[in-house]
Amino acid sequence: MSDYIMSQIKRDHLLNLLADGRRADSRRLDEPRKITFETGVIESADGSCHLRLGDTEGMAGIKIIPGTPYMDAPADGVITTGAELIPMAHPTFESGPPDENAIELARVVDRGIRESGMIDVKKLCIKEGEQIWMVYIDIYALNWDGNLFDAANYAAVCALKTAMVPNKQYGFGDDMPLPITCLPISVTEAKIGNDLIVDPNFDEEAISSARMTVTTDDNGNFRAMQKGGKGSITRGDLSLCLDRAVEIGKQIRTIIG
Amino acid sequence: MSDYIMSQIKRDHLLNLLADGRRADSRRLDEPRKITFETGVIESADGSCHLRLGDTEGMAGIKIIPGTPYMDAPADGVITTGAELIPMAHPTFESGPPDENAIELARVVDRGIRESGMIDVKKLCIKEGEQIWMVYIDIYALNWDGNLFDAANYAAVCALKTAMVPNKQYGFGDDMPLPITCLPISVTEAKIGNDLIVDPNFDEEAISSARMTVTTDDNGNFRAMQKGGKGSITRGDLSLCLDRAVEIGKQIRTIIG
Amino acid sequence: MSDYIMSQIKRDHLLNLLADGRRADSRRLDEPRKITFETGVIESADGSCHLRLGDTEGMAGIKIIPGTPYMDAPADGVITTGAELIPMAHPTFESGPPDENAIELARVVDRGIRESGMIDVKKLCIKEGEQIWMVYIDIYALNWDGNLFDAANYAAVCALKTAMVPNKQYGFGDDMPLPITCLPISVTEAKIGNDLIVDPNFDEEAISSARMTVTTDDNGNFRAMQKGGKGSITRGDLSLCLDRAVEIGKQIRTIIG
Amino acid sequence: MSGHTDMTLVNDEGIRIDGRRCDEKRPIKIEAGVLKNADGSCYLEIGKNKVLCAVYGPRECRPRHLQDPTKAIIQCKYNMETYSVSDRKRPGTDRRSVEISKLISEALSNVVQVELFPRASIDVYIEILQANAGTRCAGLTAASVALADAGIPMRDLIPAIACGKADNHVVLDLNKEEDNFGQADVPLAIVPSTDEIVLLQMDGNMTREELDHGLDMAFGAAHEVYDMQKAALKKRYSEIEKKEGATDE
Amino acid sequence: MSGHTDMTLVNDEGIRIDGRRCDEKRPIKIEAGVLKNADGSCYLEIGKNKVLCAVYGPRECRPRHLQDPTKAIIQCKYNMETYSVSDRKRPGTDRRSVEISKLISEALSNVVQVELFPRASIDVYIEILQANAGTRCAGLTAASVALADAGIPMRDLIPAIACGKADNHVVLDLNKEEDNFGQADVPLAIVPSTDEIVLLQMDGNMTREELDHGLDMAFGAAHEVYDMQKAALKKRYSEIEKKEGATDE
Amino acid sequence: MSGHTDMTLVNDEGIRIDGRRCDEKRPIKIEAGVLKNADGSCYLEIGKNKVLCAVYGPRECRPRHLQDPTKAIIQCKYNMETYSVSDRKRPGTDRRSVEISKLISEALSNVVQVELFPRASIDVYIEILQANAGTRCAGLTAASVALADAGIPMRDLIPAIACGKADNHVVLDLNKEEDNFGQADVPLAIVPSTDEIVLLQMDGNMTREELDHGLDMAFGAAHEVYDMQKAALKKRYSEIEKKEGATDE
Repeated sequence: MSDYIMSQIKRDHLLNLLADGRRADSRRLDEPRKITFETGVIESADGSCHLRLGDTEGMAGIKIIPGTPYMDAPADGVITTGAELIPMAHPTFESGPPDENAIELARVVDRGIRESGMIDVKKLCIKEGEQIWMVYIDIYALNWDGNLFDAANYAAVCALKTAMVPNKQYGFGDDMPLPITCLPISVTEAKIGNDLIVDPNFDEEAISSARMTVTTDDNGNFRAMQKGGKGSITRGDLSLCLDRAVEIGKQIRTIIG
Repeated sequence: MSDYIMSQIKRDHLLNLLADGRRADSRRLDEPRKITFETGVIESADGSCHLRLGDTEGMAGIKIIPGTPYMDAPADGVITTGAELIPMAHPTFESGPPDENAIELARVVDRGIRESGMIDVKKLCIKEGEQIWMVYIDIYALNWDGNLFDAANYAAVCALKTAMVPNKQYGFGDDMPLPITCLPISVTEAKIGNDLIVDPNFDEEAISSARMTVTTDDNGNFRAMQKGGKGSITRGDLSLCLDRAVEIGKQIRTIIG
Repeated sequence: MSDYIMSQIKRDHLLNLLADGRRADSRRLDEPRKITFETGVIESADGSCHLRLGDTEGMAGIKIIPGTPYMDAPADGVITTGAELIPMAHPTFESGPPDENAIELARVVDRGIRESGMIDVKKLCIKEGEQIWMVYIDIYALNWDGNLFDAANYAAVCALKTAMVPNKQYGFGDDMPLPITCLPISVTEAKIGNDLIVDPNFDEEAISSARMTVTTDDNGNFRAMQKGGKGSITRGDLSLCLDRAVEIGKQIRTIIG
Repeated sequence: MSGHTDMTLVNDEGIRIDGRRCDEKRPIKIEAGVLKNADGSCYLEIGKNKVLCAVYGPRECRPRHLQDPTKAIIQCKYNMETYSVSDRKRPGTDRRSVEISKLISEALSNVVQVELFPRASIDVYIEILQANAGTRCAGLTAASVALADAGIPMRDLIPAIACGKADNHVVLDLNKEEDNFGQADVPLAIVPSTDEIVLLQMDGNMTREELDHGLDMAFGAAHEVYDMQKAALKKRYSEIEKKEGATDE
Repeated sequence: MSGHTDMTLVNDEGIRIDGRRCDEKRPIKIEAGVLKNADGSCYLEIGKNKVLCAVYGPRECRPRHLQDPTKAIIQCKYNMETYSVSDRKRPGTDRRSVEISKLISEALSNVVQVELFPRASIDVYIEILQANAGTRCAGLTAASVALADAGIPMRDLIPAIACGKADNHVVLDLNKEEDNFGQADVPLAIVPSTDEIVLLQMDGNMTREELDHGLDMAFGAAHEVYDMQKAALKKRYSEIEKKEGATDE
Repeated sequence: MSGHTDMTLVNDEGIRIDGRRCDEKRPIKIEAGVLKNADGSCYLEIGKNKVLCAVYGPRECRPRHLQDPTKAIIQCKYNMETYSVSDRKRPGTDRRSVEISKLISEALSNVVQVELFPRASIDVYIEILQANAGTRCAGLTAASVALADAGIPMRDLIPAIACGKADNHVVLDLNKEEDNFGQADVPLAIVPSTDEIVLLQMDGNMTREELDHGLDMAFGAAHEVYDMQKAALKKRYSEIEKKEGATDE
């Protein structure tokens, strides 16, 4: 039986379930998959987290290194976020420099962290105008079963939350935790037909028309959003996404917080 | 009717006209197309010019930025010229880093400007051995209807002529005009059969065997030349090109000077 | 006659010869080809050697330039080795950045030179923590007839042996020879069937299953090794390679030393 | 989006640095059909932004492995010219422009009738000549005009405009100072006939009320931009008719 | 491999910095079948090294010009994650990883029955999560387990381990300090059933006696690693059986 | 081409730094057939320039989209070795070498009978071993000898040489000091049988009289270089004949 026919059958099956308000893995429409994670798994990193969101699996590692500040912010630390969709994680991922999907992923995670003020960059000054801490967040997809946006966000947040600034290594005194002010949590939904489902897996993403990611802070304020995909969402869809992002964000925060 | 037959018919038509000393747009063989231009169109640039040479259209923008001098010329400003044949300008242009055509274009324009001494680089010193002004000339083809060499030269010259050194932005006092000593003007001819025609358009370039660009200064001295194309020119052809470059250069200088 | 049939015939011929302990160019199994070389051929280089190993031909050039030391070795000179398999040298070589074969070649030559301590990097300090000499070894294959590993090693060693540190050019006093402590000499063998042959030419390499390069110093100690190719060697094979590397290394050293 | 500055972005009278009220967009100028070679083109100014867009296609899709046997693909390249920003931008693609190109391609896929041109590519080139906050909205607004100018079948145009927050005021269509030192930026693009959202991003800090208020303003403004898009196309068509009429005589 | 340090790498009792004897390898942990999508996978720790390997294939070989009409090609990508080393590694391929990828591909070609899959590619991805000397041996050891886990026909597994020299002692399985400041490093990989050598490198300074002694230790240790590879696969197969048994009920 | 220096480039007797008169070219050495694998090759010295050129082809043109169904294309790669100049040159292609490669390819297209080999590529590799002003002329001069050595049908050879201006004297064949500190450089390449110009560039400052004078000298010198090209090929052919004769015995 051809791949094409297989995918049509799977598609019809999922759509039939959704018509009854059900999902193939028996989740509710607004129910994320199980999150399991372990921090501090990489000793050579200043912070790290290995995270599973259902069968989606990724690793985030933090490196904190002295560097030169930007001219227009001489006392602020610098955050850099990278994401790699390495070919290990899925048969369709290819070797080489990050493609547009990896770049979008990294930039959405970056904005959530940066715009929420999660890291207090003012406290990452070593010597004003001369030396600041550069925080590198590197995320690797290890197994892709949908919704890398949330998996990457959670892994990065957990890695940062447990990261230590390596003062000692550079002779600046004792190590200290990275100055964290809040936990930005993203909630991603997929639009399939007229439904919005939280935390889509690979099969669900494959038949969805649009993706909506909303990142909130500890107060339930909105810090970052990104609509993706070749389809559209309505203003009503957006409203639902905003509501759910606040509510589910709170749940996630109790898990990884 | 196939593209190939169309192009053969067009070719024969143009060759027939030339046999009578005429061109498809009724220009004389030594007559450039109409030049229209506007300078100062880009406020974010330190100098700019939007220029049309017939239907060939381009933009030149100048950025002047403090930088470090070269070791062997510690008091001289630095000139850098780039040209991009962006896919907007013609269906055959492709995205990506400059190809050999864009590189040749940039280098020929650059040599005209550099070798004529148009910009007095000695006056672009901020602090000898430490800081000088770097003049970036960036040229974008917006619509290609032949003879980008001259269009790019004229646009760059007009943009430079009206550029201001941004002293104020960097706390060095008042802005001043870029120190200009002369206007290097290139005149490009195409060889078709045994004829040389000035300022070839796209159709004329397509059937030409060689290209000859000659750049003169205000005194009618020769400052840069470049023969291009897979064909040859005779010494007599060259002589005609040199004569015309002086004469037409003068005309152009009255238009853009 | 097709290339494939030709190569099968050549293959059978070589295997038949080897069965009798002979080679197509009548060398013994442990006999390297004739080495001829000329040093100091490139005046613009600080050291150079044009070398032929049979019909394999290459050029090594040395550039010695002041640079900044690594943080963890503030008084040590720095060695950098590059190799280019330029398309001039063989119809199968392609333009572009070094591929995996060129990279392996450069790294094996580099390890022989670096790990033998051939260059006393401690004597390449200009001012501790600030400025040291950087020694660039660049090797170009000009004609490939097999065994580039040894040809590159010999050319690099000869170029280094005759290189001068250009003190005068930088105002540091008189030029001095590069501080050389020993001559690391590699001997490469190819495994064909159950035989090991020294210094394989192109045809021999083409039918070999594995390659073994062993580099010794003046004392006959082992300083670098590299097994290559998709086949294997036995511990007995290795023993023979080690013996021969010492013995033939001595012979080579009398030729180029 | 630092949120910190000594500058007063919105004064006590609710007037912004450039003299606008909070719900006022910048002056907009749209011209269709400005380039000779391109199949369709558009020049657009909004405030100090200057954007040029060219469309080629439907044409053969290369490289071939990108072809979709069921429909055309839309390939957008958003590019900033080196002199379009205060510091010289290095030529070539960066991560930001890759992301914007992807989002604009996806947004346009909502309205272009791609199913009419299997295996083809529709190529959209956006050049930012001068940037002053809001270039992705400006580029997308220009792109749908250029597509229409190219005669490519579309079910609607796409107007785009941002809302955001500065000095604790919800504002429409952020300028450069508000983008640099304000508190939130929310680019939005819609399909006016259905009010579907086809591009939406946000960064900064907004409450639900602020966001709803901002989006209300942006939806309204997008419909105004839509009218200007249609006017530009109408002007273009009447010019073409005039020319063709003239040729007939 | 500087050979110079004030550190005592091996003390008077013949005990190394990490408490090991000279002929002792670091603790090893091997787990097969750890990734869902990959056709085969393996997680391996040796000392502080942490390595993940995934295998995809046999599958279509792209780009096509790399296809071999007579057999499968093995394409290995060895990659260090940015945070796997003390200084942050720049993302992307460097010369060292190109060389290691080539050597591991060649070594694996000795045991995989590539002639069964003409024109195909067997892709081996090795990610170094944490590096502490010996990652190429760790990666190759994990790779042959992952290949077996993928069900790819092989004539044997390949265990790999290094010997070397530090403080004038011949030592087995160098740690990071010994790799940085020791006198020699000799990574070795063998086919245990025949004791063929499929990967061998050396840098440093060793006499013939030292080298022979080191290789004796490394051959012995490789056979021990081999037993652990087989145990990991046995555990994996029994888990699969258990699952399938459970499904049958 | 700074035009400014304290150095005296041409003294009162009209003698140049390297002892030449103004109308004198540097010593030239040309040797054909120096490389074994290449289909044709040439080694050339002019003054302190040392240039090696190899030709492969006509052979299959790759990548295929570059093929011309009506004729062969000539692909030239001009490359400076890292140690060929006083500062170490970074390996790899730069803008200057791209331009020179293009101009040499175009010049050679004038004389090679490309129409005999549709779809093929004729590949010309020029390596600058040592550079001392005039490498593009040296490379092109060597290239046409290497093409002839490869037996590729040509309607003529191409000799190339520069004229220019230094210390207000019109000079032939500029050396490095004259190139760096002189007033003009005019590389020229011609087809001797017809005196057609196939490569011509100029930068600096020359009047019409100076330029005409310089070109007169360069045309004359090019014909002398042409004789040396022919002599090198004659020598090569006689060597081949000798060898073949020897084999016949």
